[in-house]
Amino acid sequence: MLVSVLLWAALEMQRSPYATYQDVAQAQPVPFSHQHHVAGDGIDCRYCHTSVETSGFAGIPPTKTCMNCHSQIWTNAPLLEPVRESYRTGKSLMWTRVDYLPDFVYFDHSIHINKGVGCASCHGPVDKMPLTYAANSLQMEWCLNCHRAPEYFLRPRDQVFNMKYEQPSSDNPVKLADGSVFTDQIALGNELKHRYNVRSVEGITSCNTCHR
Amino acid sequence: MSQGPEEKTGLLDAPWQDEPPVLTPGQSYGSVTDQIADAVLTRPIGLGWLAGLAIGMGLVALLGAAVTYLFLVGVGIWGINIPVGWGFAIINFVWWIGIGHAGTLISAILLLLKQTWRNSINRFAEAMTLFAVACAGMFPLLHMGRPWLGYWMFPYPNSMGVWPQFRSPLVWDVFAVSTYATISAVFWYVGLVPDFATMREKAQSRYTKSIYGLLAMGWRGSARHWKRYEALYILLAGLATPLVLSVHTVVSFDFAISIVPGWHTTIFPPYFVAGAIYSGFAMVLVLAIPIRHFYGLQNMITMRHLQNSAKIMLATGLIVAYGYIFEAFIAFYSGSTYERFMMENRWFGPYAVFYWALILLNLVVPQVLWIPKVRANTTWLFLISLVILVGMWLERFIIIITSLSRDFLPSSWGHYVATRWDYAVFAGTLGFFAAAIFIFIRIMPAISIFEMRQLLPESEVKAK
Amino acid sequence: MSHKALSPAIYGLIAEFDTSTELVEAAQAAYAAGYRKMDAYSPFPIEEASDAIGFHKSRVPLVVLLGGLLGGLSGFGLQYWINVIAYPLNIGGKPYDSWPAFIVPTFEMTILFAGLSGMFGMFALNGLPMPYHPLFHVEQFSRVTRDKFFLCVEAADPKFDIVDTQRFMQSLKPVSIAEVPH
Amino acid sequence: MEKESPNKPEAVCPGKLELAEVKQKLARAKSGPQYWRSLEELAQTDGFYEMLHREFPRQASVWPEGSPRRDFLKLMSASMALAGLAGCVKLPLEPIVPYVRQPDEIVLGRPLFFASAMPFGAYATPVLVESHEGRPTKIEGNPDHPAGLGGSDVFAQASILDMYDPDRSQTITYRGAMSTWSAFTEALKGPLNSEKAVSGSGLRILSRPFSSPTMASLMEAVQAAYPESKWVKYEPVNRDNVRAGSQLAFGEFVETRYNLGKADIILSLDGDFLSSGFPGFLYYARTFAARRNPDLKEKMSRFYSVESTPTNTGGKADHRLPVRASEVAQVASAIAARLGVGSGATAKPEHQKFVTALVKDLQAHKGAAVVIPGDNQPPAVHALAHAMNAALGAVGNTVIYTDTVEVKPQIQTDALKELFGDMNAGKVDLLVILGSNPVYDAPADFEFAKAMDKVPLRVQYGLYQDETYDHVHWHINGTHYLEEWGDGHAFDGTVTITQPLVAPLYNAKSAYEFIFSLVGSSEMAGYDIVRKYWQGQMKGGDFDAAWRKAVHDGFVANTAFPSKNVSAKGPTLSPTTGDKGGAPDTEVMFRRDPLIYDGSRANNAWLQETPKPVINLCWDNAVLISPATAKKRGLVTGDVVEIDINGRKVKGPIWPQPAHPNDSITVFLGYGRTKGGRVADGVGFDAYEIRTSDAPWIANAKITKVGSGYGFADPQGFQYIDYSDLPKGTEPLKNRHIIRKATLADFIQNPNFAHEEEESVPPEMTLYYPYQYTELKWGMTIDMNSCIGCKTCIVACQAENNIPVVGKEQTMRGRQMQWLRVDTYYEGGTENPAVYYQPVPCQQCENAPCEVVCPVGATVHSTEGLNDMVYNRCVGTRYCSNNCPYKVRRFNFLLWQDWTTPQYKMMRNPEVSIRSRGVMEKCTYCIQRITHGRITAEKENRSVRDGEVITACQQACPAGAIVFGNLNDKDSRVSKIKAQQRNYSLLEDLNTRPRTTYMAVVQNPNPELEQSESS
Repeated sequence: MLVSVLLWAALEMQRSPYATYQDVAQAQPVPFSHQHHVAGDGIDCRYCHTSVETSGFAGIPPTKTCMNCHSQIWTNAPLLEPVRESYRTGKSLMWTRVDYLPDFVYFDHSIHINKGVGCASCHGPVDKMPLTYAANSLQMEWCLNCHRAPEYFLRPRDQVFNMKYEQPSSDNPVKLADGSVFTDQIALGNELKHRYNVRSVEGITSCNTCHR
Repeated sequence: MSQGPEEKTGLLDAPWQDEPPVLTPGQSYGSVTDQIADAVLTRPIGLGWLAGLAIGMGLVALLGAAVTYLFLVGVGIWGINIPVGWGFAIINFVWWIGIGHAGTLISAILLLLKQTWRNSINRFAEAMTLFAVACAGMFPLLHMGRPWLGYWMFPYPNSMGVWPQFRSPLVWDVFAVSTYATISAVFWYVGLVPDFATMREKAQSRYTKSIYGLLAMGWRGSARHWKRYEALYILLAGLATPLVLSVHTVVSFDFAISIVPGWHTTIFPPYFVAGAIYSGFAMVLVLAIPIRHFYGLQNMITMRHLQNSAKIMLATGLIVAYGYIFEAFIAFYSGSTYERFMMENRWFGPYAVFYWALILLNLVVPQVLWIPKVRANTTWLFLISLVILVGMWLERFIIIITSLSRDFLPSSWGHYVATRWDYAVFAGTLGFFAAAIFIFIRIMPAISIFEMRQLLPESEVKAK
Repeated sequence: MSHKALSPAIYGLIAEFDTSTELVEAAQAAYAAGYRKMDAYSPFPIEEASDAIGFHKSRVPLVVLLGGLLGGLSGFGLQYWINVIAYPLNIGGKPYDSWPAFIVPTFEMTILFAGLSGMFGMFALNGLPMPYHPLFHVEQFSRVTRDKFFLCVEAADPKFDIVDTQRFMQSLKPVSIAEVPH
Repeated sequence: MEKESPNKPEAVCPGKLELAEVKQKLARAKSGPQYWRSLEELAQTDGFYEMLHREFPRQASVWPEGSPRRDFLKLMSASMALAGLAGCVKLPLEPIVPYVRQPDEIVLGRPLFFASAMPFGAYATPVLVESHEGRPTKIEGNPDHPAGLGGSDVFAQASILDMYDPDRSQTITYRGAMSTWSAFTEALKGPLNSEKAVSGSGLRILSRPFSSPTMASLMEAVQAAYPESKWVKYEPVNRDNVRAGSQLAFGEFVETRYNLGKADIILSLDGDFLSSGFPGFLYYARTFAARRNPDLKEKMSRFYSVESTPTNTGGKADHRLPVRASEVAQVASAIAARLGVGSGATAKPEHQKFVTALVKDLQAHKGAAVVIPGDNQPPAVHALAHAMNAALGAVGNTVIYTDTVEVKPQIQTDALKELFGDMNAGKVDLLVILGSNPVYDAPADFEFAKAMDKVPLRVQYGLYQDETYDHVHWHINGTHYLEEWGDGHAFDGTVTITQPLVAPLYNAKSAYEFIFSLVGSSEMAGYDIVRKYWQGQMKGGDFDAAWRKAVHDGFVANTAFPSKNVSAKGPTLSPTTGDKGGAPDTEVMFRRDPLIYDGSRANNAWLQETPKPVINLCWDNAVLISPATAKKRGLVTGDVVEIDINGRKVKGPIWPQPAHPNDSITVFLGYGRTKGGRVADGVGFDAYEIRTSDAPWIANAKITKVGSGYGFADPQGFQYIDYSDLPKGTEPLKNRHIIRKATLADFIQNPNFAHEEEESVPPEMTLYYPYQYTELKWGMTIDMNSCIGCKTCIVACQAENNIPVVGKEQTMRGRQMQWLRVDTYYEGGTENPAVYYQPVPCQQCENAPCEVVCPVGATVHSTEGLNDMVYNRCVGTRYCSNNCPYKVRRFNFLLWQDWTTPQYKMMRNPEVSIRSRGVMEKCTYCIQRITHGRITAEKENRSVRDGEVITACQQACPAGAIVFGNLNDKDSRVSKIKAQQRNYSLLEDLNTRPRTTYMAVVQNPNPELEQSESS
C-alpha cells in the first residue's frame, strides 16, 4: 500500500513542473518580452533565431542583433543597460535556458521546420509570453506523442512561423499553396506527411533519431 | 495430514534400513513447546553466540565499506573486463540463489510428499532460504555500471515512455527472484503465525509479549482458522514447488539463452536446479549440525534428518555429475568447433586447475556418502557439506569465467583476476548470512512448534 | 427462561480437554445436540475437529485460483502491450510479439499474485488480525497454544442456555468449564 | 551568409560538394586577413571561451553524469534510492552564452572545413580540418591533394590532441620565470647587435629540417644579416643514409619518388614505406593498395620484402625474408650482382633460393620493378638500390628523381657534430633552438647538454618545456600548426599551405614570426610573412585570387617537382655490412617508434594507447627479440635485460616478437621521456642513451638479464591463427574461418574460395521472418587485401567519437576503449609467419545477439539496420558484451572522461555524446555523420547519395580499404563490393548476419618460392 503510494508520488513528481520547469518563467538578465517583440512589433522568429532553418541549433541572437534596433530606440532605457554594457564591454549576456533538453538528446530545428512542425507546436504561444517559459515538458514521452503520430501536428511549411495559425476545422479551412483545401487536421496531416515525405513512424521512433 | 511415526511411507525411508526416529520418544506437547520456545525466551545469551554474531557483523561492516567504495568509484574496482564482463558478482549470485533452494524444497516439496520428518527442519531451512535470497538479491544490483538506475529493470510508467526489454533473461531474473523472495517470505510468515501465538503466551516481559502478539495477529487456534490455514499451507507448497524449480531454471537461462560457448546449452536448467538443491542441502547440514549441537536439539533434529539430507545430496550430486559428463559429451558430439575448444580449454586452459578441483570436490569426494557409516557421522557430514559448497561455487566460476575468457575470436581473448574488492563483497555477504542466522535463532522458534506437536503419537485422533 | 436474560452478558461457555480425541468427540456430541454457533480450539490443526463442528470447506483455494489467473493475464497482457502496441522495437531481428520470451514473466506473475492473494485471503476470511477476542479473558485458554484443547459454545447460538448448556458440557467430561465474558 | 546557400549540404566530410561550399565561404570572405581577424577577435573575447565551455549542448555527457550534474550525482549515488529518483527527475538550469558579435562565417551548430597542412619531418602532410564554432575538432585527409589522395596518417589524426595538450608550454620564460615577448626582444637586441658586428660568427640556429619556402627565405635573410652564422638542421630520425646514398650514387642530394601504381614487382630492402611517417606514405599506401586488387588478375603486383624489424609493411609482403639489419646489405649486393650491378657478395645459402627466384622475377619485369631501400640502411645500400633501379629500367617509370623537398639538406649528424664542436670550443655566443629537443635526442656521444651549457646565451623556441628547457635562458612558447600560417612542400614537392584554425591558445608567436623578429627591424604577423613571400612567387595574374585558391585548396596545383635527370655513376662499391660499433654479441636495431615517432609525439595519449602495428603493444617500448633467440638465451616475456654498447647501458623489458630476425634486438626510440609531459614521462626506456653518432641505426651490444616480471599492455589476446602455445591437440582455431585467404592462382581458378569450408547458415534456418529494411540500409566492407595495418583508422575513430584513453594499467586489465581494433594474426610458426590484418569495428549484426539480452532495451535496432547503443538508457549489466561474439563493445568500468580540463572540452566532437562511468559504448558507424547526411538529403527532398556519408575510419584509411554506404542502393560502391565472391562475414555460422563484411585475402606468391613458405 505505502509502497504504491510512494511510487505514484514519485511518478507524479517526475512529471511535475518542479522537475520539468514547464510553465515556469525563468529570471533573465533582461526581462525580454517575446510578447512585445513578436505580437507587438511583429518581428519574425528568424530575425533573431537566424540559423533555425539551416542548422540544428536555432541560434541565440548576439548582442549586436539587439543593438540593431536599440541603438536607435530606447537608447537609454535603464532596463536595457545590461545589453548596452555587453555591447560596450564585449562580455556576453548570460541568459537562462528555458527550453531545456538533456545533453544526450540531439534535436535538430532545421529538419522539424522543413517537415512542417510549427514553432508553436513545441514552444507554445511565444507571442503571448511577457516572460518566456517552456510551454511543454519536453520529456521523451511528450516528444513521442508527435513522433508516433505526426499527422496530428503537421502544418504547411509556410505556416511554420505563423504564431496565429490554427489547425483546420470546418469553420477554419486551411488552404495549401496548390489550392487544395483541408477542414480536418488528420487529412491535412496525412497529406503533408506524404508531401514532405516524413519518415515512417518506426523510423522516427528509432533510438538514433534523437540519441547518439 | 499428520501421521504418527509408525506408518512411514516416505520416498526416502528405505524399508531395508532401520532408521533412527524423527523424534526421540518420551516427548509431550508441553516438552516440545517449552524446549523450542525457551531456546528463544529464557536461554541466556551465550558467549559463543555473541562471538559468532560479532564476526558476522564485522563482515557486514566490510560489505558496507566495499559497496560504498563501489558506488563512488565504479565496477572497475573489480577484476572484470572485456571479454570477462561478469565475475564474482554473478558467480555469488548464482551460488546464493542455489543455496536458497533447499529451504523451499524442504518446506514445500517434502510437505507435498508427506515427508513429516521435514517438520523439524523446515523452519530454519526456510529462514536460510530467505537470507540466501537476500544475499543473492544484492548482486544483480551491485554489478550494474549505474546501480542507481536499477529500478529501470521494473516495468513502471516513466516519463521516457520506455519499458524493460522482456526478451532479456535478466528481466526474467528480476521477476523470478523477486517473486521467489516474496513467496518464500509469505510461506515463512504463514508458518510462523501459530508459533508466534505460542510465544505470545509464553513470553514473560510485556514488551516481548506485545511484539509476538502483534506478529501472531490474534491467532487463537480455531478449527475454522486451522482449516483455512491448512488449505493455504498446502496451496502455497503447491505454488512454491514449481516456483523453486523455475527460479534456477531462469537463472540458468542467463547463460543458456546466450550464444557463448559453454553457456549455450539445453542441459543447464535441470543441471542448475539439481546443483542448487545439492548446495542447498549442504548448507542445511552446515547449519543444522552445529545448531542441534549447541542448542541440544538432538532429540528433534535427529540423525534421521541428517541422513536423509545426505541421501538427497548424494542423489542430486549424481544428477550434477551427469550434467558435467554430458557437457563434455555434447561438446564433442555437437561437432561445433567452438564447443570443442571450450571443453578442451576447461581441461587444459589457464583455469584447468579450478576445473579439476571442481571435479574432485563436487563429484569424487561426495561419493563417500554411499557409506552408511559416513552418513551416520556428523563430523564427516559437516566436512563433506563444506566441500560441496566450495565445489558448487567453483562450478559457477568455471562456467562463467572460462567460457567468457576464451570465446569466438582469439584476438579478444582475455584473462580474469579477482581483486580484493571482489573478495570483500563475497565475504561481506557470507557475514550478512551468518549474522542473519544468528539473530534468527535468538528471536524466533528455530523449529516449527505446532508441526512438531503433530509428530507426537497422541496428536492422532483415535476414531472409536 | 429467566436466566436467558443473562445469556447476552457472556460470550459463551468454554470446555477444556487434554487430548485431540476428546475434543473431537465433544465437538461431535455438541453438533449432535444441535449446537451450531461453536468452535473448537487446538494447538495444531485437527481435520476431524472442523468437520465435527460442521465446517467442511474453505474458500481459500478459490481466492488463490482467481489471484493466479489475474496475475497471469495481467503479466502477459503487459508484455504484449509494451512490445506490440506501446513501443514496438526491432530487438535483434525478433518479432514484436515474441511470446515464447514472455512466458517466464507470465509464469512468475501468476505465482506471485496467487501466493499473495492466498495469504491475504486466508487472513481476511479468518478475520485476522484480531488483537482482541473474548476468549483471551479465559485464563486457562492461553494453553491452547501449548497443549490444551477447547470447545466453545457461543451464547449467540439460538439453542444456548446458560444452565442447560453448562449441564450438557459437564456431560462431556472436560478438565474444566468456564464462562467467557464479553 | 547561410541565407545565400540555404540548401547546401553541410561539410560533414570533404566530398566534392562540401568543398565547393567551403570554396564559396572563402570566396565570399572579403580577403584573407580580415577573414581571419574576425576569428582572432572572436577568440579573444571572454564570450568565446565562455561559449566554448558552456554554449554547446553537444558538449555533453551521458546524463545523469553530465559535467555540471556529476557532482550532484556523486552525492546521490551514495544513497541509491534517492539518486535513482532525484537523478531521473530534476534537471538543473543551464545558462546560454551567446556571442556579442557573431562572425559571419559561423553558423551555430554547423561545422566548417578548412584545408591546411601538417609539417612532419621535412615534409608537409596535407590535411582538412573540421571546425566547430571556431574550434578545430577533427583532422581529415585532403581528397584533392595530389600527394595525399584523401587519406591521412596516425600523426595527422592525433595532432588535434597535440594542439589541445594542456602540457603545452603556455608562456615565455626567462631562467624559468614568466616573462614577456617585449622583454625577450629587448634582451636579445644587445647580443644580436654584437653578433651583427662579428657578422654572426657566434650565432647558431638549431632547427628541425623543413620544406617551407617561406622559412627558407627567412633562412636566407638570416644568412644575409649574419653571414658567418650557421643554421643546423637535425632530427634524431633523420635521412642521412638516404642523403649519403644519393651522394654516393649521383654526387648530389636528390629526392627519390616511387610510382607503385606502375610497379609489378616491388622489392623492399628494409624499406618501411607503408607505415605512417615514411615520406609519401599516403601516396604509396593508396597506389600500393590499388595494385593489390586480385581482380586485376596477373596485373596484381608482387611484393618481396627483405626486412629486419617486423613492420606492417613486411606483413603485406608475398615473400618476406627476415634478416638482421646488417645482413640486408649483403642480400642487396647479392641481388645487385645477379642484376649485373657491382661485383656483389654471394648470398648466404639459406637466402639463395629467395634471391634466385626474386632476381628472375625482377628481370622478367624490367621497367615495372622497383627497389625501395630503408632509411635505416647504410648509404651503400641506397647507392645499390639506385643502381639496381637503373639496371631494371625503373628510372622514369617506377622511380622518379627530383630536387630534394627538404630545404638545404645536409648530413645532419655531421652538422650537429660540428655545432657540438663549436660549442665546446666556445665559438658559440648565441644558440637559438627552434623546435628541437637536442638534450633528449642528440646522439649519446655528444653530451649535448654539457656542451650547450658553455654557450653564453641560449634561446629555445618550442611547444614544450622539455628536457632542453632546463638548459636554456629564454624559452619562447611556440604555436601548433593549427594556430599558425605557414607553408611547405609535400613529398612530391607540391606547394602546400598551412592556415590556422584558431588563434594561438596561449597567444604564442609562430616560428616564422620568431625568426623574422631575429632579422627584421620590425615585427610582422605570420600571415603577412607567408603571404608576402608568395606574393613574390606568384608573379603575374591576379594574386589575390590565386592566393585565395591556394589557401582554400590547401595547395597550389601542378607544383610537384619535375623529374630530374641524374645518372648513377657506375657500379658502386660493393658494401660489406651496415654501420656498427661496439663489441659483437647481439645486433641492436634502432627504429623510430611507429606511433610516437622520435619521442616528439610521446605526450600524445591517443598514440600511446594505440597498439603498435603488428607488435600490438602499447604504452611501452620493449626490447624486441625473436622467440628463437629468446629461447636460446633463456629469456621470456617481461624479463628485463641490460643493453650495453661500449659501456653505455640501458635497461629494457624483453618482448619476443614473431618474424623478428635471430641474434638481434630492436629498440624503439622516443620513450623514457623525463620532461615530456604528464603522459610521456616515465613511459618505457630511453634508447637514445645508447645511440651514438657513429652507429645511429645498427650497433653491436651485449645483453644481460638483470630482472624479470615486467608487465606489458598488449590489448590483443591471442595472435596465432594456428597452434603455437595452445596445448597440442586442441581444436584448431583455423576451423573458425576468421581469416580466409588464397593465392592469386587459386583465386583465379576458384573465385569462390572464401565460402568453401564454412557451413553457411541458410536464412530460413531462423524461426522468425527476417525484418525488412525498406528505408536506407547501411553496410560496410573492409578489404583485408588493401588493409596495411597502419592503425590510422583507430586514431581517427578515437578523435571522431570522443573516446577516452584509459592508460597502461587499465589496458593491462583488458579495458581498452578504442571502438575499432585491428586484429593482427600470425600463421606458420614464429620464424617467419604470414601476417594478416583485420580491422574489427562493430559488425552491426542484423540478428544482434547483444540486443536480445539487454534488460532495459539500451541497445536496439534502427530501421536502417543500425545496432543503436543508447548510452543514456544503459544501466551497465555488460551482458551485451558477454553475448557479443566479436567483443567489439567497450565498457566504462571507471570514470575515464576528463570533465575538468578546459582544453579537452574545446576539443571534443559536439555531435557525439560523451560517455561517462558505468555505460557500454561501441562503434555506431558514425551515426552523427549518417544523421547529418540523412537530414541534409531530406531537406533537399532527395535520397542520400552514395559517398555522401563517409565514416571516420573510411575517411582516414590511406589505403581506401573501408567502404561504407547504402545497401538498398544497388549502384552504391558498397553493394557492388558485397556482390563479389571474395566478400564474407566473420563467424558466419552464428547467423548473426553482420552488416560489416570482409574481403578475403589474396596473396600473389612467386610459384617458385611457394613451397618454401611458412617456415
